Amino acid sequence: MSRIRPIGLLSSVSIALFALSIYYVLLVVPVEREMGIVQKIFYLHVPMAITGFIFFFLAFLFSIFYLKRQNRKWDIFAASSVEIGLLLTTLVLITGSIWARPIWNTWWTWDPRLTATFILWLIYSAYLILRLSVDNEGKRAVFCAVMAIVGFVDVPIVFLSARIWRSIHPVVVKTRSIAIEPKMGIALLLFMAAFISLGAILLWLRTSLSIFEGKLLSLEKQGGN
Amino acid sequence: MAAGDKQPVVRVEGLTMEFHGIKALDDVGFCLGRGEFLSLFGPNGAGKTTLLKILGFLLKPTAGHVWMNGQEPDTRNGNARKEIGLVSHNSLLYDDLTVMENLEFYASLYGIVNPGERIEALLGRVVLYRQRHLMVKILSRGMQQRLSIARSLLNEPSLLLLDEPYGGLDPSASAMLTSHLKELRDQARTIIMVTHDLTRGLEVASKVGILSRGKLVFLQNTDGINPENLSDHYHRHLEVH
Amino acid sequence: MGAFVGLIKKDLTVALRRKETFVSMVFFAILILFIMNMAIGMGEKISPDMAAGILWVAVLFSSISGLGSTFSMEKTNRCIDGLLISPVHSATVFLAKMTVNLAFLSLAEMIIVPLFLVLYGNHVQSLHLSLLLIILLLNLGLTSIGTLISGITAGSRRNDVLLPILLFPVITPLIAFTIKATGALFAGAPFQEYAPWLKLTAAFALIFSTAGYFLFEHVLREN
Amino acid sequence: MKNIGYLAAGYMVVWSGLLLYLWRLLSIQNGLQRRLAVLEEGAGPQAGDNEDDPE
Repeated sequence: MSRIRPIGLLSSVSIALFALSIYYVLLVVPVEREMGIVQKIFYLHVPMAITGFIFFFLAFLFSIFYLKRQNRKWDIFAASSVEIGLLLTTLVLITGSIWARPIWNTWWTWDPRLTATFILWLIYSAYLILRLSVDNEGKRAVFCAVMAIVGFVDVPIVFLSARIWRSIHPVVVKTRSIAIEPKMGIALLLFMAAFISLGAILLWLRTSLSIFEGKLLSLEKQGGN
Repeated sequence: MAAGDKQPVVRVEGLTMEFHGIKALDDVGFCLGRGEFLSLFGPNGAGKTTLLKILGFLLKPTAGHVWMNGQEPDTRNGNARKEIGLVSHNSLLYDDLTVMENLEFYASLYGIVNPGERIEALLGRVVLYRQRHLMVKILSRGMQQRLSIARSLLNEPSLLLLDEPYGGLDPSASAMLTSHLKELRDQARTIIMVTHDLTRGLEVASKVGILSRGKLVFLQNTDGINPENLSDHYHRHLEVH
Repeated sequence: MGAFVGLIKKDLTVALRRKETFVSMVFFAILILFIMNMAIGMGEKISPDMAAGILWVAVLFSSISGLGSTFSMEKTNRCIDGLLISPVHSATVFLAKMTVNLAFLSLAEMIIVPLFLVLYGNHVQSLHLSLLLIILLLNLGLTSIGTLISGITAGSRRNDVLLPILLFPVITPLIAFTIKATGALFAGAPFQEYAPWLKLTAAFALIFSTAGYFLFEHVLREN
Repeated sequence: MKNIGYLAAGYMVVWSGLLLYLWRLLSIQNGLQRRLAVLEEGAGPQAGDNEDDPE
């Protein structure tokens, strides 16, 4: 708990970024013509989706490190990354749904990107269920590492397969090159930075909690020694 | 030490195994020559199973070395395992296969071609030849344990690991196991047995050791050791730590 | 090579003597074919895509019981310790287990698929021998990842519930490709039209066989 | 200005989701600190006796 300084600094930066982003999106960025004001959910939605994805990728890397080194630290890092990635993905699904209701006139549709994101959500939820179902620490770490690797390897195939369903998802990149205003791009980048800093803070908090718990557990195991 | 002139079959030095910051093994070292029988005692969680796993090349130690017949094999190299046999309190046998089929299967794992003769000889030695076409599931626990011994000898291992082999055996089966173990010892095999049972462990051993919290706190030849003073040692060492 | 053959022979012998695995695989598929018929409303006309979906859902569910049992038999009497202590490479164990699972699934499908054609034949507009190719590719994909995950669930509590929980999300792309290809085949489309889906199915099988080949070692040691 | 309710709902969901997660982390931390306190308290009197005995 003595290393409060860097995390304190990062927290202030993150809060400032969020305040700035919200201000910018609500008051500076113009309202999109076709979709109206609801479109502003996008500035949260897209950066969260990207950040969530980054965390799944981190979990994949940490899991490989774990299998190579068998160091408990990497297992904790991987599990924390999955948890944060899953949190963001859940929010992505909900915000997407809230956006879709007025625009597409439905809460949910089996559009490729929605479907793929939903499958990702299922894969990483299953990962957390697996964590709950194995008691032995070493065993749990290895099994979960394997699942995190398998899950991430599956991601490109998931996105390919989701194309089977018809697409009504707006192609963001295309809009940007033609019609997106520079201010919209700035808003996206601001929120991107805000969410990445938040993710880093959450990862730091989550891992230090797990490390603390591990130390506590070994103290408890040693009993009155 | 006992067979000092020859190369030791197994030599262990500075073996340390850390799981998530807890030392399951702490600087364990010993040396066994041909024909030596080491009985290792210790409470649950003393690191006995970890030690056996390392000796079976299933785990790579955090630090330290294991030499087999003068060589230090790589954990990933399966060939080192050809020199190892294992008898545990679990039979490691398939219930739905016959005695012969079980042994034939294990022979195939060790790449033994035409194992027929060897299997028959082994079955004769553990007195199971007449039962060779019976399913393992209808054999008694004692018979299964004898079959386990035959299985562990298929590859003519230079080091035999015994993990609580008396577990679940009734007195008569235990007595039979003891006589089989003595026979193995007299055939100049090197054996390491891990057990809770001080009396039985001492009966067959030529060396005894006590593991406590990952440390090998006691290691001696059995000359002059009887069940009483071994029990004293055991309790004293456990209390000290 | 001797070990590979030995492993397969052993697994097949055990499975032949314990018939319940295979019987329950087939019976489960029959149940699903029946329940699906109720779900769509008896006698309703359905599209070829939907018919394909019903077939593969039945196969997917029946595969679970087979995948679970080939690994769990190593856990009784700790036979797995015997495998681990032997010089056999874990990748060999993986390939042997996968082969056995493949054999069982294919065997079960020899009953399930004809039965499906009997029950749902009037929704299938066209049938072609390339259905066999689709089945083979699906089986390869399903058993490659299924063998790896069955190793994980065998080492956990409540393994029979956990296997579908872990397997189904990962397997959805494979099922989607297969249903699409089979639906096209049932609708009478030419081979070129659904060949791209088959390529993806093959890629899936290849990727997860490779993953299993390298990752199985870790899974095996923790069991 | 129509649909502003959806926008508000979207922002609310995100913030409350993140806050919920932070709250969960805090409650985990509280639980751990309670366990630590129990451990430090109980360390004195109940000095460890060995529960494992040779058979």
